[in-house]
Amino acid sequence: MNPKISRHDINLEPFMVTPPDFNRQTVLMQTERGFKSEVVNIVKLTATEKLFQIRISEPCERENFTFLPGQFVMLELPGCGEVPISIASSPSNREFIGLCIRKVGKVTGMLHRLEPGAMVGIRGPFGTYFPMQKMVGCNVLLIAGGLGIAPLRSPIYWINEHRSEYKDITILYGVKEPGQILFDYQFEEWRKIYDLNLLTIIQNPDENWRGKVGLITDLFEDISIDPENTFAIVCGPPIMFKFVCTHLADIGIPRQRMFVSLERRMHCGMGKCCRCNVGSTFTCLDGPVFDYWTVMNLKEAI
Amino acid sequence: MLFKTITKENFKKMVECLLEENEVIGPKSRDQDLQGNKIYRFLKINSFEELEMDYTRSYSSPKNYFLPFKEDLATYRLEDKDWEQEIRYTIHPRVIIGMRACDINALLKLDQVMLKSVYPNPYYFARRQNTLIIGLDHEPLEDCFCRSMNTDTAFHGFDLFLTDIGDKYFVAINSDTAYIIINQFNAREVAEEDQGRYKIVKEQIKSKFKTQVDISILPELMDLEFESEVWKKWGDKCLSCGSCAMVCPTCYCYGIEEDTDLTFTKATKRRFLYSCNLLDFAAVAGGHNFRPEAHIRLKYRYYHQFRGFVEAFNQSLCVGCNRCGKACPAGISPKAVIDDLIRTEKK
Amino acid sequence: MKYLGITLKRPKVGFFDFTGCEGCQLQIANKEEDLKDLFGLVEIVNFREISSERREDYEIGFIDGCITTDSEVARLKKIRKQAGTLVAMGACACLGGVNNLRSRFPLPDVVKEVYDGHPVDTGPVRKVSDVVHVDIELPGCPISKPEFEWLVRHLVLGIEPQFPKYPVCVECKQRLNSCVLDMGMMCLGPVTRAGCNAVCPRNRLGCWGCRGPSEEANFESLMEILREKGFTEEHIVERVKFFNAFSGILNSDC
Amino acid sequence: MTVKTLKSLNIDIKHLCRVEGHGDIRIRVEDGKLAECTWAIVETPRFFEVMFKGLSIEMTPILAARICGICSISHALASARAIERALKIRIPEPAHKVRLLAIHAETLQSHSLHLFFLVAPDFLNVSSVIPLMQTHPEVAETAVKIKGFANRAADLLVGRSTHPIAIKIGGLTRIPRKMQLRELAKDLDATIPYLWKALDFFKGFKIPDFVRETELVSLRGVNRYPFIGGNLISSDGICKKEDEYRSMTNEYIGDFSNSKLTRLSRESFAVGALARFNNNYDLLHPKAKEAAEGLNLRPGVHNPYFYNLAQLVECFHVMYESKELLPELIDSDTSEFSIHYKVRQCKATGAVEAPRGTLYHYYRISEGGKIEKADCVIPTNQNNGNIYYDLRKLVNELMVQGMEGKEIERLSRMLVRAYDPCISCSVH
Ligand SMILES: Cc1cc2nc3c(=O)[nH]c(=O)nc-3n(C[C@H](O)[C@H](O)[C@H](O)COP(=O)(O)OP(=O)(O)OC[C@H]3O[C@@H](n4cnc5c(N)ncnc54)[C@H](O)[C@@H]3O)c2cc1C
Ligand code: SF4
Ligand code: SF4
Ligand code: SF4
Repeated sequence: MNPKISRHDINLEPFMVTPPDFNRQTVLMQTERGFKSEVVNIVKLTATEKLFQIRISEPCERENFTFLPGQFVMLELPGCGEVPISIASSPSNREFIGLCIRKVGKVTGMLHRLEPGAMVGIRGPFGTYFPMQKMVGCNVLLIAGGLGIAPLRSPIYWINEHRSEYKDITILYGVKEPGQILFDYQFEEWRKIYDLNLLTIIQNPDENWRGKVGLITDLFEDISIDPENTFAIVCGPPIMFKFVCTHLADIGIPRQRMFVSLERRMHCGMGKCCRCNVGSTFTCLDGPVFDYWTVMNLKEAI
Repeated sequence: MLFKTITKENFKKMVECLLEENEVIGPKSRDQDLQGNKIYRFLKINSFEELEMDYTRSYSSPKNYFLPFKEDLATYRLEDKDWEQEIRYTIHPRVIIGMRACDINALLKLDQVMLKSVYPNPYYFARRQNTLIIGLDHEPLEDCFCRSMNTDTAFHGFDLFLTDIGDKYFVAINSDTAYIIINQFNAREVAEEDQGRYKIVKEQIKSKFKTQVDISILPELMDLEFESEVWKKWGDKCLSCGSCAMVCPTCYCYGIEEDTDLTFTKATKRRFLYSCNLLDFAAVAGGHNFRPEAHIRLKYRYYHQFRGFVEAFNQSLCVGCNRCGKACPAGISPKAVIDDLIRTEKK
Repeated sequence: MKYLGITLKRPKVGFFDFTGCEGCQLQIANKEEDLKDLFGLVEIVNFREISSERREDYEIGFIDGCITTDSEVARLKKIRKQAGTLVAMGACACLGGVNNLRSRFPLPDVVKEVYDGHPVDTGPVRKVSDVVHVDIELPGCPISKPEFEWLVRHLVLGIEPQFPKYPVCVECKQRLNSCVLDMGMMCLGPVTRAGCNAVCPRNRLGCWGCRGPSEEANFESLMEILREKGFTEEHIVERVKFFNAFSGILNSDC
Repeated sequence: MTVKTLKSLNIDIKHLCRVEGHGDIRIRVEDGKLAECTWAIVETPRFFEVMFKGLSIEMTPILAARICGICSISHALASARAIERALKIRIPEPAHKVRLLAIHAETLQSHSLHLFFLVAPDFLNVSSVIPLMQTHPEVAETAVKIKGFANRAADLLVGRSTHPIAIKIGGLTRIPRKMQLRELAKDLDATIPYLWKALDFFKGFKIPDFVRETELVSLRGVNRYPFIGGNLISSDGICKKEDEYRSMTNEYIGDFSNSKLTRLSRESFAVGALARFNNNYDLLHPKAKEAAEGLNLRPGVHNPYFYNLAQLVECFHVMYESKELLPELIDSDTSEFSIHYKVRQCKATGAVEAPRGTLYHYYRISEGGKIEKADCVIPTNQNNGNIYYDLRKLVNELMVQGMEGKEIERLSRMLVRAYDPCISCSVH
């Protein structure tokens, strides 16, 4: 007689040897296994933002890693913590992942002290994405406030790579202070080569600022929108997209054609920790990209 | 499902045998409350005598044997710029004796989140795979409302389920492991007489529910009464102490923290059970808190239990054990809050 | 010392004791097996209780005990000037601690009672932050060694430590303690900052609030609960005032 | 050989290091004469006796513990004992045993802290235990093992080694489980060999040669070496009851110190390990006697530097006695560990042997169970006078021997340290 309950050692299961593929979400995998990645380049953008280029070290993991514009990764500094960060590079760039990170707290503060060559961990990609396929044949209006431009870089790259499939592309970008403008070194390239219309606005300008002054909604005066044929992507602080989306809805853009990226506290990225719960859904699984209709129906989303 | 009966004498032998080789968890009491009632906990037992099969309800649910309050997810060896990650899934073959139907149903609900939805949780999976569950029927307490939540009986999610029918247990068997074990202890085929007694006991249990909670319109009510004064009223009492979530068999919200050792050569990533009632649950960097007030957080716990989970899995998360009501120092119980909500709605 | 390629400095630290029982300093000497690593992490240049070395070039100052005399005020101010980071350590330094119990009586009466009118150098009880700016408060009576080590790691990394904002109940429930409120004892756990791993309830004693209030503690609600449970006002106030943890919350006439 | 007497010397040590609390040594020699020689306590008082006033008796052990971080268990026990004696409560036997074990743990941890952290650096000529870890790793390991055990024991027995939690009026708030006690017993067995290692280590120390005959006061054990309660005796032949502590200590306020001073038959007396050793040698555990033999320590010693060795002997005693007590506790019924009591008007004293000597707590309790008056007499108070007189004699002798100033300073520091003064406790 053997009363010993036999041991099911899941450490011996096949999933322990295959690298996790976060795109295949229902398969048992090592959900905490981070892809070890090297920080290859760090670009200082402003006093508080840096662009990190990171490269997954293991070739087969790098191979596996594909994402769509709007998705995010969990970026980990072992011993310090893990934070959700939107991917700010092109999905077709299979060598590097670009992450634009603002220094606000523990992990991001430590990240800003890293030097190239340091190893970090990433898990992902996670979350929903901007439905770029659906927008084919239409105008796309991209509206960003502050750091909100970071997650828009990915759809901008996408559009450029599939430029012929889209019609007019307009970017509206507003920040508080002149020193906070991100990626201005790319603006000319975007305008000329990517053939986009890019307008910027600043709330509190200094004497060197030649452009428009005011809130992002003021930029609507300068453009004409064809509500029948336009998709909007909005990224920025909640208060901003509330105003922007209301305005767009007033013009007549259907709410299902506006997409916003929500930000919530996150600890897992996999719909388990509940920290990013909004109303009845999770920002990490059902978001961060939501259409505005859904957002309106979620309790306390904005 | 197969059914057998086992005498209490033989059951004792079985437990003693299980004790020889496995870690066995069961209800045990150490303290008494003011009214002289024993306070039970699920703890490791070392002999059959320690096991209190006549227990009423454990103060805290046995959830922590599947989702520990704190667990190391990964360890790291750090070296200059580089590091190595190590992940092991803890395997503790374990027997838990005496889980109630509601607790087993709670596990099934957790399974929905942890195993059946996206990104199955391997840590939970390891524990779930390696735990033999022996359930136990009981007569409902004054405040149990599991019947309203449809969780007063368990049909699966256990290995053995016992119903006391006098000098023996009527046993439902749900796994081969359990089947093999129980057969070694003279388990008998169910006689007609046993079945009769079993039915009577079951009827008795059913008839003894005193507390009912009407949840039929709850999901809708949660949205309608989102701004209700009821939340404020109860929220003002709430201490934001997280007791409810800690004892609840289904609350699973957690947080992650990472830390190093004193030499910065080792690091660990740790998961710790959290509660949506705690102040900084939804606070983000820069100081913004999406749920700054106690009543909003309290509302969210209910919203998740009775609305959000329903949307995702077509069932409430709550199993009606009223542990949270018992543990809450401020006496906030689902029954009271929901009744209050329904009352204001009617007004 | 390196962490992810970032070079970490080994800060010079000093420990300074004021009016207290020195139990907090003793905690640092406890759990001896870690001492070696701890001393590898920081350079101790001033720690009178265990070392005769005494230098004044510390960057981090740890203060324990409350401040009573004028000479202590002067000494503390000097330390504040030198130390880039000042840590108040323990209930006495953070809250005034039990020392405040004597503030119930006029100071001259106190001196008369104990020293029979002999002149002694003393003054009102002050917590460290009453006298100088404090950067970090490490709570507890006494402090806990694991928390101290955790804090030191943060200081070395240059990260601001985030103490638990939630109350003791969370840890208490996690240790599967029987709630002492149910057992008829008084407990301040629901309004006291966690981090002690609920040692007191674990040992069947209600919490006394030595770690100060948890953030946005719902004090009124707990008062109401305690009253309902039949504790007298006098009993409650006595408990609440013990470590002087709730002076900001408890209105003076209560 | 010509003896060169020192003409002038000025030693002014502010806040002596490696002692608990703040004390100053001042020595001034002018024209070959000792002009000033003091041991001054400059710790700021906390007025504990006033803090107690008006509190419910249940709070006293918790407050009493805060008098001193190092001997908090002794304070809690003394105050609990005083109140229990006043209310005429007899605590259940298991509770008593746990308390006894707890005070043993405290004695062990306090003595080992003193011996390894505070004293050993003097003999090895290093500034503290920190460099010692590098130079003498085996000594450091011994210290870690012994102190670690003592802390674990206290944690288990009374909840925490500093500021115990489980000591309450009427017994304990909870009692350790038998399984935990069994584990502790195993832990103890594993620690004993380290004690013998420590013995070898301390054997090698050269104890300075200095004698000043003095009166030694301690509790007198009945059939055990004394720790909790008992009669008060002195080596000058005085024997008194616990409640007569006041006439045993005769507290007075000296002008050079914030701590009160005491006297009995002479100008001063001493308490602590050496006093206990001298007065209760017959009750020491045989193994402790064996250790004493090894250290050349016999009753009748009046060299204060031997305090350190007496402490080591006591470490043996508490370890071996705990080794016997633990199985007794494990085999007994431990379900009763606390009894209910009714408050009434009363008063009494509780005396315990704290690591540094006899500690008295006295309380007068009102009808409603509040403290009306409290009085605590602390070991270091009782030693301070003796340290003062020792110091004078020592410096005088050293001067005559023509010792250098540096050496005088070193030996003075060591003398004070030998008494293991617990200053914050004495100025409570
Ligand atoms: C989907 C998504 C995409 C994001 N993309 C970017 C980006 O591209 N660039 C960028 O700079 N920031 C981005 N953020 C915000 C970024 O995650 C936070 O700034 C970051 O987590 C702060 O962590 P910290 O440790 O530095 O701050 P601390 O204040 O120390 O935070 C402690 C912990 O709280 C949690 N937390 C705090 N704030 C947030 C937050 N806003 N969102 C989620 N978790 C939080 C994290 O788990 C963090 O470890 C994104 C957030 C989300 C949810
Ligand atoms: S009654 Fe309370 S504790 Fe029990 S399942 Fe429902 S919410 Fe959780
Ligand atoms: S004993 Fe105190 S701290 Fe623990 S749960 Fe109860 S109220 Fe909270
Ligand atoms: S439970 Fe309360 S009194 Fe006890 S250590 Fe924790 S905070 Fe302090």
